[in-house]
Amino acid sequence: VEQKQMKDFMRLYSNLVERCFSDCVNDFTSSKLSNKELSCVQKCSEKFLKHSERVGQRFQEQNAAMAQNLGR
Amino acid sequence: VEQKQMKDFMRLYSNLVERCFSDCVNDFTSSKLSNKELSCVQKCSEKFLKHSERVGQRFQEQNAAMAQNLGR
Amino acid sequence: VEQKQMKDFMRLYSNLVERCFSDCVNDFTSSKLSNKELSCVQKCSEKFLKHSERVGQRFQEQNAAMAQNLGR
Amino acid sequence: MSFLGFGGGQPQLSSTQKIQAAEAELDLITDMFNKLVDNCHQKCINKQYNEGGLDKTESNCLDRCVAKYFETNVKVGENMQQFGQGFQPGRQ
Amino acid sequence: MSFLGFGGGQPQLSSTQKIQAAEAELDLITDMFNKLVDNCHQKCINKQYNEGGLDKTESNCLDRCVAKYFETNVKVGENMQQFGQGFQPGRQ
Amino acid sequence: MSFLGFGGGQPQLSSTQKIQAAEAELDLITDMFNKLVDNCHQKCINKQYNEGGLDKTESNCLDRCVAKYFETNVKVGENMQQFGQGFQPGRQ
Repeated sequence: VEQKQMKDFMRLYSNLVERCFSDCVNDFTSSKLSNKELSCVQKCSEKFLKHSERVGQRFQEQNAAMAQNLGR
Repeated sequence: VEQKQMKDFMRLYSNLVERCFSDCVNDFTSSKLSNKELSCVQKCSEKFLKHSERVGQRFQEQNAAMAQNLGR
Repeated sequence: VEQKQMKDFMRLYSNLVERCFSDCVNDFTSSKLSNKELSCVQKCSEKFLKHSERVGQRFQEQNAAMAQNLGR
Repeated sequence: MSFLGFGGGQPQLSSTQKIQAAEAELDLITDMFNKLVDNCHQKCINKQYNEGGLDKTESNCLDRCVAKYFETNVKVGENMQQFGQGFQPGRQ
Repeated sequence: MSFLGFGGGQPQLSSTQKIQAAEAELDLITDMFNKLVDNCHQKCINKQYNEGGLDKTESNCLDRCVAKYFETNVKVGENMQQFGQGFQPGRQ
Repeated sequence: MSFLGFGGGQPQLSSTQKIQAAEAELDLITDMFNKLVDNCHQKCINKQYNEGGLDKTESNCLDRCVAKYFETNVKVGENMQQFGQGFQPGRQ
């Protein structure tokens, strides 16, 4: 289970990098992130973590409600 | 092999939910599916299953033809 | 490790087929690839391999530089 | 461990089979959760990233998105049972 | 078990290696099938979902889509053999 | 084996745990490499495929794309450490 958590964390991390790179970085005339890109990456990753957290909470609630409906 | 079939089935199921949700559900002013969305989800899932079945048949035919060409 | 290389190779292969099919094949009035599609598939796969090679080289350089910065 | 209501008709599984079924179900739940995160991000999150927090519109959208994803999940399961009796996706 | 024509130049694999190669090939076929389903859905299926069945246009498109996917698969394999002698994708 | 700078605060792992951590890290690197290939292809490669080689614009774009991906990777790691103390993505 601990190993699974590790894997889940790494998957979250890797998805986060991909998403924020994809959404924020579009100028390839330089090999350094611009200030605008840096700021975007920072907000994007903060928002994505809050997003995952909220979706996770709702997911657990729905899952619990569904389990109760099934009468277990 | 049985376990593999189980996994394949679950992957099909999960892909089906994702596809039909993505294609049919776009109104988030309510937390219940509208009648229009429900109807779309139903047709989408029926169509996706028929789609997978047909692609699977053709896949097997092509696979068999290719095996024959390779002379085995 | 050998098995991992095999898997990596197969993943590369499968991604390559998907990408070049997706980018090059869009006419389904025939069941044979047209000359234009064939030429596109060929250039697409050549370009993708060169692309992967270059990205791989830069990846290793960056990885090595990062390792050095971490002082190991 | 009966997230999808599976398992009801399988009274005599060995314990190894039960563990495998539970593992398969956990994988499915993880897979579904990851797809949920992706889909609701795509449908609800403003990609301008002017701020790092979730605003009211985004938060409400996310809550409804999760609820609708679950409802879709249930509906698809019902459709598959009706439609898919003996269905084979055609894999080898 | 020679879906892609591999294996011809490897006369002396141990049985463990043969099983691993067969498993890797089965994974590849599964992966390819799933990508085929996705790609042909994207190229052939009308996303309006006015009906649950496949119409004539969709069915014909799917048959040709599968055929062209296989042909692409063969061509890419040939190109990789020609081009990629000794090619390394640069992974660690 | 400390690609992301992890591991510094874990002085007493058993050797089994070390191997598992190393495997998890290798999987992450492979995953990241594959995403890098996809993302930079999407951002830099001309999809007309008029020629099989990489032209100057594409090559330069790829080099910068990899550099910026690494920098993004480092920044996200820093943000996660600052922001995410005790953060749980909410999975079961």
